[in-house]
Amino acid sequence: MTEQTKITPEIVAEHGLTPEEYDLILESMGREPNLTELGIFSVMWSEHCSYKSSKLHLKTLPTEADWVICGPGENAGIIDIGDNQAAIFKMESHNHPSYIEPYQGAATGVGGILRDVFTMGARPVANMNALRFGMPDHPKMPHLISGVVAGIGGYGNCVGVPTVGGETDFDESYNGNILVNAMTVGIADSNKIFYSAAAGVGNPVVYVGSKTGRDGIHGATMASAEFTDDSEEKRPTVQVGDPFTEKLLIEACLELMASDAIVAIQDMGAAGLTSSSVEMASKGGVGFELNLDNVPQREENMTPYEMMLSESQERMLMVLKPGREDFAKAIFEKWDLDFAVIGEITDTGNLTLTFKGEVAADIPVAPLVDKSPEYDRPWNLDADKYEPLFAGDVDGVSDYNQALLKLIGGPNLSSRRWIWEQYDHMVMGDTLGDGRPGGDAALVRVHGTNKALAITTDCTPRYVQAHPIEGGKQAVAETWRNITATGGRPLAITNCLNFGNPERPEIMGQFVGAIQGMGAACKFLEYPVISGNVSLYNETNGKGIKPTPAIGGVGLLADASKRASVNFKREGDIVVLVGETEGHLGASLYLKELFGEERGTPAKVDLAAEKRNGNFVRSIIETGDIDTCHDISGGGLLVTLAEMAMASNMGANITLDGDHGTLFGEDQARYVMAVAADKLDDIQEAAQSTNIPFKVIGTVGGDNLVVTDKVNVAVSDLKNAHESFFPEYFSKHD
Amino acid sequence: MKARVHVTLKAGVLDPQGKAIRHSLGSLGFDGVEKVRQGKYIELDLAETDKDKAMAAVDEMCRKLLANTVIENYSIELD
Amino acid sequence: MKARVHVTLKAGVLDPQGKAIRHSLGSLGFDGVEKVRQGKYIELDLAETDKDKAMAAVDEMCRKLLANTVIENYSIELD
Amino acid sequence: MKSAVIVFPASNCDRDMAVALEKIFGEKPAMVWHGEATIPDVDFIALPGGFSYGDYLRSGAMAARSPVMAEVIKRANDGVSVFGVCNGFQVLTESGLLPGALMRNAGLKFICKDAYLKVENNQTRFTNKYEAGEVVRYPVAHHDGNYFADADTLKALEENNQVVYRYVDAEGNATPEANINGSQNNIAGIINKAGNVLGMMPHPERLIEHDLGGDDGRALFESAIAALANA
Ligand SMILES: Nc1ncnc2c1ncn2[C@@H]1O[C@H](COP(=O)(O)OP(=O)(O)O)[C@@H](O)[C@H]1O
Ligand SMILES: [Mg+2]
Repeated sequence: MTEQTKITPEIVAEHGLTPEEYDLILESMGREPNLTELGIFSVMWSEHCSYKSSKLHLKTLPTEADWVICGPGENAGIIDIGDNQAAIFKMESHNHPSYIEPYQGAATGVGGILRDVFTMGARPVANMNALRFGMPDHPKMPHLISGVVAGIGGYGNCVGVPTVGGETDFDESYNGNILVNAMTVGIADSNKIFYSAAAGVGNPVVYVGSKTGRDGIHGATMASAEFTDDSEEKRPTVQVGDPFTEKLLIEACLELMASDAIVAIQDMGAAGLTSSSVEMASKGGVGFELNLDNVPQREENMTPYEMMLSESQERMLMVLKPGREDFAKAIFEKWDLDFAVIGEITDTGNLTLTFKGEVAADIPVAPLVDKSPEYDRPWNLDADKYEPLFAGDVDGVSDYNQALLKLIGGPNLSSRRWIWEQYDHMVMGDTLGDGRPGGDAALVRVHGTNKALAITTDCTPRYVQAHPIEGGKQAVAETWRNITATGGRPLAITNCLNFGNPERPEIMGQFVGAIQGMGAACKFLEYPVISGNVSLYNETNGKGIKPTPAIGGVGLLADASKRASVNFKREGDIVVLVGETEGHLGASLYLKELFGEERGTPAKVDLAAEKRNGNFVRSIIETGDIDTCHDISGGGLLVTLAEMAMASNMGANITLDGDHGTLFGEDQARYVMAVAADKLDDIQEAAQSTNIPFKVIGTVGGDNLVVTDKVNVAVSDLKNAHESFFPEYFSKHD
Repeated sequence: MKARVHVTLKAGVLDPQGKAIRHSLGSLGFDGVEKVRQGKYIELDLAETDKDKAMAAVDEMCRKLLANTVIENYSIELD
Repeated sequence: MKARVHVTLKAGVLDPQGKAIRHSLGSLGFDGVEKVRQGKYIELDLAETDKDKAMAAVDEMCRKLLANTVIENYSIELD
Repeated sequence: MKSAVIVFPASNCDRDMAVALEKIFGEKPAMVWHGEATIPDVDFIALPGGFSYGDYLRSGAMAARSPVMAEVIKRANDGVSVFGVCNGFQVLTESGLLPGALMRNAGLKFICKDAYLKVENNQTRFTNKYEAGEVVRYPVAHHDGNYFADADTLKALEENNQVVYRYVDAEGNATPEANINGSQNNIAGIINKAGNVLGMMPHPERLIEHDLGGDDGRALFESAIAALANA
């Protein structure tokens, strides 16, 4: 196949374009595209870059608040955190690459999301990872789990950004399609933020970072192309991450950003040089002329098609102010990185590529972005579905001790220590001691201040599956609650929407419902969406994954000395339950892990209660009157108490009426706090005066967790069960 | 019987280590090093004495563990 | 000219990777693997065309960077 | 106290080290880029943790051949305190300032957690503020911390009291279980014969304030101040 190849319907199809989409291309071009041009259209109009199935619905999400500096549309979203400082963050998926090559797939996922954040001028300060694996006994899982975790650590540890938290689920629906979602949070000065809109006709376009190879070039296309010679050489390859180069790139970019030399900058993510140049040109309403001979190349005889579609990692594209090339070049050379002026801004409105003295492509930029197809795909959603389950609808267990041990020792609630001990979660010296992995939200101090960011990722796919709207709401609410439980004020979220095939109405229905729920929660909680990512077609053999809209939430503690963590601090503290307990067992973990059942709908999220209860809890933490708090989520109240006991090696004596619904129900908007005895009256009064459900349930102390006559387990036994899942699993499978 | 296995990156796969070594050799003053690729070299002592059986076994070891065939090639010598 | 360098651990130096590979091969059901040692294999493309000069240069590269002679041996082949 | 932190490409605990030095020494350290041929006149040179050159080839190997290292070696020979943590320790062994080598962790995995250490020698300029045999808790965060030296070297290290820190359990016993990375003799940190070059895998600079989880690491830097005052 050569650049002169005649475009046939087969080639169009191989590029994942429909005949109708190809007609649109003909119309935009006013002529037949050549192969390079077709390749450029195909990646720009891919689901990944164009959001053609999701755009319509994403638009409905609330994206604004007084503290939002930049919402969706840039490389990452930005919020104001006071004192002329901004937090910049985003989450992104790397699901398919991680299934093919778990180490490199996960590693390059981390690298990609880091670039989205530092390209805006932020120093990355924290990484998070949201992982979903198949059933532990699936033969591929040991390899996938250990590879993904090693890859995330391998990249994050080397670049020196702490990986401070995340989530890990196991469910059959991910057997053939694991999910690897990575999030980065960075901090910048509010007046030193960099955007991607190119400007200034004649300004130089500069390529920095690693050289371009044939990495990750659109597999389907390449595999079916007819190669004349050295086809072995040209085969598309898995992208390999180079965190060493990334670290240099971070430092070099931040050094250059301290000057005024940059007009615009954008990382080369998916579809590398194509999407970065097209997006920069489109945002600025200008044209780009690139001379591909000047692109630093790692391999010989690369074609324009390959250069434009390559997904080589650790590269950035910048527009500089005229005359600042030498200044910038000196910085990149100091850091041993490639630096090349590869073109300039034009007023043509076209992306014009020259190669070996000829025009290799000449495409009007606007249609690449604006004319990309947008679909209103049919969807099915039963919004009224409501099948709650309570204690009487579920068989009881005879032994609550065993039930608790099974839950906290099972794959979904066991300690993730085996994972996070492979991540440097302390480098940069601002991970607050009690905010190290294991708490509700990670707490990362804003360097040199007394403020801290609270960061969490959450989603309960069981709920989204059972009721997409409530599930979408719940995912947002849970991040909000997790931040609140540390004393943080939740500010904004990013998301990574992982779903199956959107061409199937029931999957599209899940998507639409989840967005509705998310939107409602974000709006009510004044907790806007400022960035995100969509990953569709997560399917194997026609079976989709559980809908997984992973939410990454960020909040702020104005004074980090007033914070709470999950461990009990003192014997004798009074244990208090905040929030209403009805005993919802629908779609609960209890039902799944103890009975192997997934039925019913989850507890509805009462956003008003969520807000009321959370604001109350936070207000108490902010006074410094309590330092122990944990929200209630998967596994219910008993699991929450057990987690608090295990974190502190202290037991508690709890008195509770009620049944397994009370102990294991997953009602929302609830927290457990431990309150010093002499503070109890004041706090209780505050709760009563604002109508917050507030109940004293026991006292901290002893070596056992005791709940009336139902539960009595030694904390050490709890810990053994909790800590042994991963080590035992890998001692069997390494 | 002894098996020697070489595991190398497939052509076209980025080799960050090789790249860094080349750079470092350059700063140490070694000119004219045009390319560096780093791979693994693994020696196995086998109880097996039959050459064909040993070859088959090591080949399987390579595919299952020693090499990551998504990005690496391997070759086996016996003696 | 191409140089192939093997860097292997000296006898007596413990080899955590080799040991772990041997263990993993065992759990994968490969019996009779008595010992595993892992080393590095480095390929260098050199501008030099004179064999002796190339050998001298690569030897120096090994001593200065490619091998840690406290724990490693190296060998060089040219072609 | 005047100090310097050497910065290699992809050092990543350089800032952490600088923050700790400034907090405890009361003066900002000079940050010295690996390409420099000179180091300002200081009493304490720190080689920070990180992944210099991505840990490619061997951890610390390429950094040890950086131009600045010739000067570090010279200063070390002049008796200046040189302190290498984690990757800095690897650079010290690769450059020959300390004996032995740091190999891949026995478990092959990167490990980040708090480790208990016993201060085996509190008669050094880096540990005089600790009690003899004191058990302290410092974080570790490394992939290649498995200390190896040949039998003669090990024997000499032990006989000369050059083993400064050992991995132990909470009670201070150097058990195999406490030996998190498989190091010979549970070695976590060693000093040179002259007593002015200390290398260790654990990170005292990460534990110098209560908010970060403890302050066991402070006394190391305070020891250096005391030693200088008494010199
Ligand atoms: N689910 C979503 N919610 C909100 N914004 C989204 C969502 N998905 C994508 N976006 C926004 O769309 C833009 C493009 O996203 P993406 O293609 O993932 O970025 P990149 O090109 O940097 O990889 C980003 O600004 C992103 O924040
Ligand atoms: Mg981007």
